[in-house]
Amino acid sequence: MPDQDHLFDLRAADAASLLARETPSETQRAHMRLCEALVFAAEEPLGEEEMAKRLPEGADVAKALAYLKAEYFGRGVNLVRVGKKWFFRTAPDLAWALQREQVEPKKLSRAAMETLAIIAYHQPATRAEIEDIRGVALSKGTMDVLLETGWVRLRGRRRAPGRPVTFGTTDKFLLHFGLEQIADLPGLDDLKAAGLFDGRLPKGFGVPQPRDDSALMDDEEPLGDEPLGEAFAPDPSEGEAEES
Amino acid sequence: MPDQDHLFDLRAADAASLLARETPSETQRAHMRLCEALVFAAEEPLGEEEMAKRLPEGADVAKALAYLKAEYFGRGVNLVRVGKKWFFRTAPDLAWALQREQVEPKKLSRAAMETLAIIAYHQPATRAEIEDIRGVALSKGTMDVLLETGWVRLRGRRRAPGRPVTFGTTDKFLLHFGLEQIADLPGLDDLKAAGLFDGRLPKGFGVPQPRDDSALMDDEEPLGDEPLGEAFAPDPSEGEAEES
Amino acid sequence: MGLEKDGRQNFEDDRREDPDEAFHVDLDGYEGPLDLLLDLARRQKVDLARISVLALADQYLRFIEAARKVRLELAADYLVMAAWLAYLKSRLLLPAPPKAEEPDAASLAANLAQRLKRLQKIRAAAALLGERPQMGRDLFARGAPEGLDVVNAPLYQASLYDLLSAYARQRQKQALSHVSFKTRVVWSLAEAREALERILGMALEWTVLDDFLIQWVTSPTQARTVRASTFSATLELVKEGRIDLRQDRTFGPLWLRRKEEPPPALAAE
Repeated sequence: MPDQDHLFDLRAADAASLLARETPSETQRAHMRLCEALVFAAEEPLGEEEMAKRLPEGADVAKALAYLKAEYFGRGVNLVRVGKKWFFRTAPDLAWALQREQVEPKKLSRAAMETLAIIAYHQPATRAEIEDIRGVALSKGTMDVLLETGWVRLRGRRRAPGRPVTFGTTDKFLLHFGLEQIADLPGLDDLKAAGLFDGRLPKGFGVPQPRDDSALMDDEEPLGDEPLGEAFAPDPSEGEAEES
Repeated sequence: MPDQDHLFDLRAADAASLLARETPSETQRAHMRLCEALVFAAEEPLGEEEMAKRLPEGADVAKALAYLKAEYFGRGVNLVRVGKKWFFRTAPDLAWALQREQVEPKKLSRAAMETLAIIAYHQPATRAEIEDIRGVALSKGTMDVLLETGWVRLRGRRRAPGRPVTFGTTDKFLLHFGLEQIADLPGLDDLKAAGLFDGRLPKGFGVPQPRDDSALMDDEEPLGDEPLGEAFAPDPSEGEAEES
Repeated sequence: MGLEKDGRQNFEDDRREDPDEAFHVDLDGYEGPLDLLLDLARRQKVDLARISVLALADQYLRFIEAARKVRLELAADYLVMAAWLAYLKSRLLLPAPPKAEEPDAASLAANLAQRLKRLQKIRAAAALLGERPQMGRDLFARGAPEGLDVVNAPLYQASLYDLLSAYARQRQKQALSHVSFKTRVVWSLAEAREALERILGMALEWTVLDDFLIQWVTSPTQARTVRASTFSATLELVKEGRIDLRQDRTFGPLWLRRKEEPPPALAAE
């Protein structure tokens, strides 16, 4: 669990030191209890707005969550943020004790894992861009598998000839891989330092930061009503499709 | 539940005082973390034996759980034991926060609006009278919606064959429509002046002077204990029901 | 990989056994030509930035040649790459044309190196991603969450104007379209029969039906319905054998009388 987790834990430690500096007031304690109960009870990561609706008017939810996160630092269960949502999950270092013998989650194929990585690090990405990086046609099956995981979504269409569909990652992706935000992707700095994704940008334009905002980017437009079939189907000009 | 919870809380308080007397060792802390994660991730209350299997040999599971329970005392989430099994649940006093009422603005259907207007002007009005004025059967749904608004109430029963339920408006109705009293509802001349009636009214057409005295009228009697079902159910003899 | 299994493969395989070959001529493990190139480049054991594209092109072409001896059909991707590398190789070996209309060979080579580097980096990133603790494998959410409820509380909205116009609209509609018929008093067959049965006791002797009716008819408008219903009721009673009915002439008065002996069916009851 290399670099990135270390960073993540540092942030958590920062949070923990919060309680050393400040002591929550009685009111804040009450709000912490509420947030704790709400996030615990929720079936999915819970947004701060949703919590605010259930807390007394004017409660500082963000602050309560910061305290709470600090309290859970180093515990067997941690309070974790993903995107703008919060949830509890078991501490990463206890994986060995929790792994359930019987259920071995289905592993993604190498093609799917690489495609997922390209979408994550390079989003919004079109099928052509994925194929360009991998140097091989993308099979429909690979994309289907990724969409089925719920980690990848159709974002919109690129404002470019053919209006290709753009792909991006979801909050579920962040959740699954224990990322708070897309900028926490492991090795992202390395990739950016190598300047690898600026191929389609004029020099000096800067290295694009992968973005999973729901807002469309300047060169994107909404999906519209057209059928999406062609977004997945292999380019007819390419005879062979890889097996996924 | 209250009694039980009270007892439970006393026990929990006992547990809490445990941490004031003893400080868990490093090893015990590690065992607490494991138990915490195991109970948290379990889909059902988890037995101590099951936990023992996943903890280091010789770990004092019961002790770890006692410490853990003490730590969760007074928090938004509590560690609870049932028989020999353990689970987390949100603190009982916060149950209210898990349910949130969401106000959803709704418009009355045309049928409901017309029925409401008739009840307002012609109260006390029976279902048959409303149907007679509207010239169409009243659906059960329409009356249900009106009662849900809190603008319409059951007044009593008409002293007449079948003893039909009489409907009238409520103070909430006055409040919502900004009327001081029901007599402030505009009469025929006002309605004409407002352009709501055109000239083509037959001779003898009138609009009643509405009254909403809470006292029953001479031809009304109290509701009594009979079931009210038949007051709403559409008359079986009428084939078509209006859409509500 | 989409490579067709070829029936002649084994035969060809036997012929070309080259122990000196530095690599296995097997494309099955590769995810396309770029993957193959990357693997070949890795065998140069140098930093990708200082890779010899010329040497790489040579290796690739040799590999593809060898592979074609094994399998006649290769995926188009591999052949396209081979053609492009052959072209690149010739460009690299020949002196640059005086007026370059195309990108020079060096930058084409650099571009290829860059693509390989990019693939290598994204591979590394994919590996890092895969190594992260994952939900459901290493990390677990709460096993039995209670769930949060949102209860919809409808808030009905309507204005006084809505109310008044709704009232006026339908009152007007009903006032104009409501055709009220005078309610007709109808004497039902059941009523007639009940009445007849009640008074049969008085009619031991022949009596004119209209004499009975007089008791029931309160207004001339009711005469028709009362007469019709009563007549039908008498017919029913005749059929049951409880009365006798007689008419002496067409349109003459109807006479009726109770039967003295109850019919056996009734006696049995």
